[in-house]
This record gives sequence, structure tokens and C-alpha cells, in this order.
Amino acid sequence: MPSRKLMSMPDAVAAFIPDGASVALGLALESLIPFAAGHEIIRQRKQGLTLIGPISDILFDQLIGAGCVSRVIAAWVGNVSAGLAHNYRRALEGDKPSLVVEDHSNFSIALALRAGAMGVPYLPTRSLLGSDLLRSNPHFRIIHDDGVPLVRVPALAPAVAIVHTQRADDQGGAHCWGNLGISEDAALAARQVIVIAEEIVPSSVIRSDPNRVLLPAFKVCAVVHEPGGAHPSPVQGHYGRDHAMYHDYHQASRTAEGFARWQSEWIDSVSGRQAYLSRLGAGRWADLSRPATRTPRLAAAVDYGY
Amino acid sequence: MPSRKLMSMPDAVAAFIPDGASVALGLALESLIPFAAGHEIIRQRKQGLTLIGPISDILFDQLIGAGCVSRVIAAWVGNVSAGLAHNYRRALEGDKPSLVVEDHSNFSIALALRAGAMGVPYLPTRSLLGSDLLRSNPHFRIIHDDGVPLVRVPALAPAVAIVHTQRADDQGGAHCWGNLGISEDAALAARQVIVIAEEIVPSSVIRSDPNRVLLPAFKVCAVVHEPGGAHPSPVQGHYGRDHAMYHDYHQASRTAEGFARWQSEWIDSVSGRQAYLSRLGAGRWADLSRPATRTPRLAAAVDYGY
Amino acid sequence: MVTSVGYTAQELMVAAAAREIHDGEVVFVGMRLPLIAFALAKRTHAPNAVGLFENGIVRDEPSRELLYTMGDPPNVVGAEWCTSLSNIMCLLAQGAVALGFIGGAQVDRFGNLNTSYIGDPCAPTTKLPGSGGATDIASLSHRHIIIMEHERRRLVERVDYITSPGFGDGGDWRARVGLPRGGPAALITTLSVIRFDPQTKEAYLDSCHPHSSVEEARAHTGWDLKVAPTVHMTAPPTEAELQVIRAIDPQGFWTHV
Amino acid sequence: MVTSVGYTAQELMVAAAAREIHDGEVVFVGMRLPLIAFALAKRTHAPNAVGLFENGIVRDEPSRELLYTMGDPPNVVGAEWCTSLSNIMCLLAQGAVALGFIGGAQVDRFGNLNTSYIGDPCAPTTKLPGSGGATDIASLSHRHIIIMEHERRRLVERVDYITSPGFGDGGDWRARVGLPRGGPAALITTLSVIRFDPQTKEAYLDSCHPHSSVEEARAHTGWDLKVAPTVHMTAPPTEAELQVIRAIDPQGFWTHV
Repeated sequence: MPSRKLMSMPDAVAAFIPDGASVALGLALESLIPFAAGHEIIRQRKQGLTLIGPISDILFDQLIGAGCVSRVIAAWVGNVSAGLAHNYRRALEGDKPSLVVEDHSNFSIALALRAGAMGVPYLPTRSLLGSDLLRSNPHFRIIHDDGVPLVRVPALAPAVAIVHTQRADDQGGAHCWGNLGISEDAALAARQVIVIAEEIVPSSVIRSDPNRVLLPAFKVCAVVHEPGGAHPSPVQGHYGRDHAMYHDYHQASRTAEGFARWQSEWIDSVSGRQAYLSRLGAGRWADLSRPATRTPRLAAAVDYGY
Repeated sequence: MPSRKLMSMPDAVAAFIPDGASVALGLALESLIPFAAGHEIIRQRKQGLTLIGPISDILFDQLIGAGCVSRVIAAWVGNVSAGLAHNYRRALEGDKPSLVVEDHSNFSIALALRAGAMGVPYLPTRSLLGSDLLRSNPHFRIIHDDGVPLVRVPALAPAVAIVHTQRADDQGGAHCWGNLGISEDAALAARQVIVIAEEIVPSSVIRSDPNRVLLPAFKVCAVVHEPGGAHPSPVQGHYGRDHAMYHDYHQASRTAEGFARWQSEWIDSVSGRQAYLSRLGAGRWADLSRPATRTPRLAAAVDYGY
Repeated sequence: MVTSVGYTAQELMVAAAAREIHDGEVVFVGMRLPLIAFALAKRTHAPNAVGLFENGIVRDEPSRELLYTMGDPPNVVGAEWCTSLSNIMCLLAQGAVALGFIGGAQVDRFGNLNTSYIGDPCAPTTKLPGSGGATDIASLSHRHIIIMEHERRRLVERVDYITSPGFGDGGDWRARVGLPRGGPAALITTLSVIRFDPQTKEAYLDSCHPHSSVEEARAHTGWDLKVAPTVHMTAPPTEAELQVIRAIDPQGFWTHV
Repeated sequence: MVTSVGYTAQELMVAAAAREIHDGEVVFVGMRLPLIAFALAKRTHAPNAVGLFENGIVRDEPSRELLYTMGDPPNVVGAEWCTSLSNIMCLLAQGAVALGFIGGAQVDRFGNLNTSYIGDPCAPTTKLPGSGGATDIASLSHRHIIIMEHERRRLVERVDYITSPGFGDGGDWRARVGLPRGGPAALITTLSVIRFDPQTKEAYLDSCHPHSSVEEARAHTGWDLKVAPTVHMTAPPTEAELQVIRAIDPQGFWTHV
């Protein structure tokens, strides 16, 4: 059957990320971050988004700086190897914050999404007890179970989750590997999922290893072929992390004007990911994706035969 | 470092399954059922065990018939392709049951184990509402969350889980594939795990694909090399299901005397799994494990390199 | 048993069950007849249906070989997803599953199903295997279909034990006990198709199989079964449907009993 | 900055942190200095320690390359397990994790840690990144170690916001709020090692680093820091330890700041 799911990044963002949507992204933590999708959201000037994720390694900061975001539901927003997230700070410091933050821990955001996936109003945990997350996020509540206090973590069901993967077929079947964080919980909780893939492969490749598949294809609304789409975050088997990019961004975004220049250079003035990679430079990209020291490290063979 | 985990089935059962223990097994549902471990438990005349599992395709029935079991915490006990479980029926029918049953559904047993894994006293679900499982299993309770009724599924943390896998290293790293049911939830919830493997492989094989690993090795108390140890249940990539064995067992176990003869023939009078496979016959075993039609169906290559 | 009309009751039930699957639906398949019904629907009117198996499997094309259990290796090969039971049950719990199939030993006039205990659960005359995933399917899918033998001892006024909730004692019972959705859409028996009144939720005879009759169906039912004014004959399996069914189960393991 | 004694404060902190890891323990590693401390402990006195990373990784041998984040590809290669964050957090929640490391912007006399808001959370003067997994580690591990700069603005009488619970207001506070176990075992700063009284849970100066003094540590603490009668000098890193540290971080990315 012909695929209506395979589409360009601009089309996927236009079709499935309306203003005001709740979007889960950055779900594998520091790897597989869908930067290309985030940059397209910025180019399309989306407004009033709710961002949901565990930690965000600068992508949330970019979406906030570009004015796309009205709410952040997350455990940590910063720059993992370089420090604070400057746009995030600017949006929240002082007495007129331009952003609502719902504070979570990594475990509680995973539980919230799992509750959404499970169709229950909440999941309980003994984490967070005694912390001020219970004060600053009014959605948490202490409940008692036979006298034992537990934190009630209310369910989250994002309208869309965006996941970056190593390979996908045009129906939405996808393989990803390496550290995956809360990708599975979020993909199951989301009403729809946009799958970004380094490679588009025949369905037979995906179906040769159904245990490696991330989510059922019927949840997938769009498949986008976007090689290099997670840069500067790493993709196991494809490219390493571009540490310098995070440090350069950290310096550039210290002021609002600096961020605006960075946005202009790396987002607004490039038409898409291919142009972005060209700007990055073939040499730099080759160093990340095909370093001289790189040796393939193949997973041991697995036979599904009978 | 030398492995103290790799041991024989008799030693593993003797060391880690004391009388009265709670044992989770049959966790992948109809495949990867640890029959060899169950038969060794019977040969060692263990008493007073609590069996925990989703469904059991005749292994629970055999352990019950042999007198090893005092309690069953499960969703379904029977013979999937042939019908009822006769020993289970005999133990429960009439007014003097010799067995306590805690009724579950497949979802609720998974949730109970997940709660055990998560270190919380319970997980909530909207399944089971209106069913008589809430009456016959006194551990369930209805709780209300902002007026919404939910079933409180109390946590289960088995003393031991037994998992049959395709391959393991001598430290407890293990790969398994195919349908896995509640294997992960149970392995995480259990205090210790016995890993049975069709093959023992170098750690480098297991570590070549860490996403395929079932559980952290530090939970594993014993690794047992037992080829054919899941027969008559199937092991993806190794052997198919021996449907005839289930049907023969169904006929043989219609009476207590018939079961006693079956137990004598297939369990008590064989010293272990190799003798059991010899009794089965080389031709029958070859048909299951190397049928003429069998073609390898290899998973597509995955590169973890960088 | 093949009747004089050239097909078995099981083959007709498979055809009737397949017609309950709409194209594009996500279906909790289960074993035996529903499994064949799913394959039949996929190959006829519902090519885009997706099948879930509670052991962790999602398939959008039926296995190439007859399955004796959902865990048979052919059911994994070519699967769209092979994951945990919990993840599959999440899809059910969040309302992503349109339709599920279950079978049982006793069903009553409000579609409650018993697969656990005949008699007093504390001292049963018969201990049945239990729920498996049936309670979950009956609790959480948008609608479910019950398939069973039409016998007076099985279709009873009130089941001894509710393993899988139907409509309880009727009306808005499901909402009152907190179930989020669902209920039985049909009870497909060896003699008839029984449906449930939209308001009262009481069972009524909707159609009789060609080899049976309203009288026979009512005579083999343990309560005073209502009959639809529009009661009709269940459409028999077509030649094309029979060909597909027999290609799937050539030995008649599940369909010639 | 390398001091006249030939090692940096960070290198000493790494050595001190490594000594908190006992052989065979399951440790929630975290990034930066604790990551190097874990590798150091593995290569010296704790060869059987196991490291957990909240992004889903379990390792029993440190990555062969320096990590900038726990998600760097070298951290996956050779891992014992690569799974979900939830599964890793389950191990923490069930009490399988002996020790965790966290860092922060503010800590107080009862070991409460703030990585969220400086000032009023509704109108903060500084918005910090937040919890990440730190709240979970502080809530659920058997003990945890805090690593941070020793500055008067950071070691404060009372944190503005408890991101990661220490001992609250002391005594049996953790049990009273329902935490199942745990609490900080040590606060390792750039000047000293601070521990907590077993009864009152108040912080006290346990040892001063060779380049510092009791007076300096107290002067840079925002409350009247108690001093152990047995206060002593923190053992400096040995030559062997320094060799391992410098092999792990040859450019001094984390240890020469």
C-alpha cells in the first residue's frame, strides 16, 4: 500500500504541530535529540507550545528563545556539558516570567508519561517526598496508602511526540538503539508520533527484528527522512556529539541579541537540515560522522528462524 | 574474574529455591517456559512454593501435581492448545482445596510485578472493575482518585524469577528475543534471577548489543547452561513448540494416577535435561530444532560504533 | 462437523466474527477462531486492520502458518512490534483498541462471561483456567465479541462468577462500576448471533445460523431469550471466505471440531 | 588550577569521592567529577562496583573515552545493559542503589540541595536547570554524596528551594516525610569534607583539604559550621590515583577548571 506517512520536515511540522500543541521531545536525554524538527518548528514560527521532556540539552532553550513556547514540563533545562540555559533563565528570572514551568524529576516525568500510556489518572512514587517540587508544581499531591505517604504524579498525554531514530520504514516501523531514556513511555503516551530517521529502509529490514522496534506503527503520523537531523546530539552508529557546538551556543546565547544572531545564522537563514550541514562544513561533519578512528561495532547476530 | 554464577541446574535449584519460596516463571507466556528448571524442582521435592506468573502452559500444573506448590498467583493455569489443567482442577475442586489461588488478569499480574519493581505498594488500573476477581482475590481493593474508582493492585516481589533465554554469559548478562510477555517486569521485581540459557557465550557477545539484554547482571544469582531446557515450549531461533507433547500430557494427566505415571516417566526417571531429550528421541528433537524447512531469519545488522 | 450445507459451524462463526472487524481497526486477536477471523478479515474487507497479542506482539499481517498458541515462533516472524505484555495492555487501557475477542464457559443475559469457577469459587465444582487477558479485554476495549458453544448450561441466567465484565445487571452498570468504555457487541455461538439492547443492555437474538432456528437457539438458552423483530438468517460463509479459512487451517484443527 | 602541591582541587575531590564507593556497590554515577571518581574507584579499590546512568545505561567498566555527557556513544559501547530511564529508576526506587552522586548551587546545614531557583521560585533572581534525576537519587538511594564549590553564597543556612532532600530540618525528618531511606553521607567541597551527625543530622567539618584549613572552610560557610573533635586533613590523591585520573581526563576538561 502506498505510504501517506513519508513526508518532508516542513510538511510534518505544518501538519502535526499546531500552535498550542503539547509536544514531547528530547526523550532519549542527551542523544537522538530532534534538533532538525525543533529548528523547523522555529522557522514556522509556532506559538504557545507546551514542551514535555526529561532533560533538554539546549533544544528547549532554542525553542524558548525563538518565542514558540508558553509552558515547559520538564526535569531539567540547560546545556549538559556547558552550563545554564540562557533563554530559559531570561524567560523566568524576575517578576514577570514569560513562561510557565511545571517542575519534575526525571523519574516523575517518566511516570507521568507512563500514566498517560496506561490510561490511569496518576502513578504513585516515593520519590520527591520532602522536596519543594511538591510546592512549585501544584499538580503534584501527596496521597496516603494505608498510612504510607506517596506522591501522586498526574498523567501526561502529549498531543505529539517527536523521536529521532536510526532507521524507519515508510509505514512508521522504526529501529533505534543506544540510550533511549523515556522514549518508549513518551511514544506510548502520545496520541501521535513523528518519527525522524537517519535512513529509510524497506519494511523487511524493520520486521527482521521486531524486538528492536520502538512503537506500533499505527501511532506514527509522519515519517521524515532527515540524515544528520539530531546534530549536535549524537546518534549511535551514525555520528558523535559535537561538543563544540554546545559550547559555542553557550557563549553566543549569553545575551538575547547574541541568541537572535545565532538563530538567524543556524536556523532562519538555512532552508533545512541539508543547508545547515553545509553551513557546518563538510570537514566538520565528516569528522563527527566518519572519524578516522571509527570502527563498526556490530551487534551479535540474532536468528528469529524456526 | 572467575564466575561463581555458572552452575548446574541441580545446584542452582538447590541453592536458590528453598522450600516455601515465591518463584516467578513462565514469564514470556507460551514460549521460553523453563520446563527443565521446573522438573528439577520436582525431582528435589521442593515444598510449599508460591508460583507467580501470567499464564502457565502446563508447567504450573506439573508442579502442582507433584505436590510442590501451596499457592498460585496467576491469571490463567491450563494447557493452551489442549484445554484444562487437570492437576490444578483436582487441587481446587470440591470443598477441601489443597491450594490457595490469588486470581489475577494478565495486566494485573504485570502491574503487581511492576509495582514491586518500582518500590511502591501498589499500582492503579481501570481494568478488573466490575469483575469478581475483586471478590475472589482479597488483595485487590477499590480506591478512589478524585471520585474515579480504580483497582489497587498490590505489589509482588518474588524471591526468585526463572527466565529461559537464548544466550547468556557466565556473569549473568543475557539476550533473549521473540515474545517476552512480562519477563522484564518480573526480572526487575524479583530479588534474584536464575538465568537459563540455550548457549553460554563470551561476555563480548552480550555486550555487543546492550539494548537486547534482559536485566542487569547484578540481579542474577545463577546462570545455567541447559540446551533444550524450554521444551516443549518454543525458543525463537532454536526450536519450535512440540504441540504433541501438550496433547499427550493432557490425555495422560486426566487422572492422578495417569499424572503420576507421566511424572515418573518424564521427570523422576530422567536425571536431567539431556536424559529427557534422549527419551524424547533424537529424531523428534531434530524435527523440532532443525526442521527441513528451517531457514535462518537474521535480524538486520546494527552498528553501535562511533 | 461439516454440515450438509458444506461448511462447519466453526467456519460460519469465523466468517461472522471476521465481519465484526472494520477496516483499519486495532484488534486484540486472541487464539483459536478469532485468530482465523482476523486473518480472514485482513484478506477480505479489512486489509488495514492491525492485530495485537497480549504476549507482546503486534502484527499487521497474519502469520504464514497456523498457530497453536500466540507464542509460536511463526507469530513473531514478520511482526510489526515485539514488546512487553505491559506495553500491549497500555494500548488497550488508553483506548487504542477498537475490538477484542474472548471466549468462555458461561455467559449470561447481560453478556457477563465466566472462565474461572463453576459453582462456589470457594468450593467450585469445576475450576476453569481463569482470566488470562480476558478481563482486561472486556474491561478496556471499545467493544468485544464473545465466541462460544450454544448450550443451555453455558448460556445461563446469571454466571457463577464474572471473569470478564459484560453489562453487569444492565443499563449504565459499566459506567457505575467505573469502567471507562466498552461492553460486548455480540455473542457469536454455534447456533446464532446474539446482540445487546442499546438501552437495557439485555441480550437478544439477532440472527440464527442457516443450520439452526429461533426455536432451537431459544431452547438451548438458559433464560427467556428475547428475539429481535428483525431476526434473520446469519449470512453463511461465501465460497471465497471458505477458501481463505481452509487455506489457514487446512487440517481443520480449530475449524473442524 | 594546579596548586603548588601538584594536583588540582578537583583531582583531590575526585579521589575523595572515589573513596566513598565500596567494592561491589551499585552506584548512580552522574556526570563530571563523579564519573571520574567511579572510574578511579573501579581501577583501584572497588573493581566490582557497578555504575548506573539515568538515561538507561548500566556499566561495570568505565567507558574507554572521556565523556562530556552520559549519552555520548562511548558510554553505550561495552555497556552491560542499555534500557529505559524507568527501569534504571526502578532499581533506585526498590533500594538496589547503594550510593548516588549529585551536585548543586546551594546546600544547607542539613544537606538539602537546591538546583532549581535562587530567590523566590515565583520570581527567581536566578533560574537554575532543575532536578534532572537528582531529586530521585537524593530521595531513593541508600546514601548520597554532594559535590560542590565551597563558597559562602553556596553553603547557606537554609536553601531557597529543596530540589534534592537532605535531612530537611534534621533528626528523623526523612522518615516523617515518608522517604524510605537515605540521606547525604558527605558533602565534598573544594575546601573540605563535611559529614552529618548521626542523630541531629547537622553538618560538621570532618576534614580539610591540604590546601585549606578549618578557619577557611568555616569562613566560606554561611552558617556556624560545627567542627568534629577528630577533624583531620583530607588524604591527598596518591600518585597512582593521579595517574588514573589524568589518564581518564588528559586535557583536564573536568579536573582542571
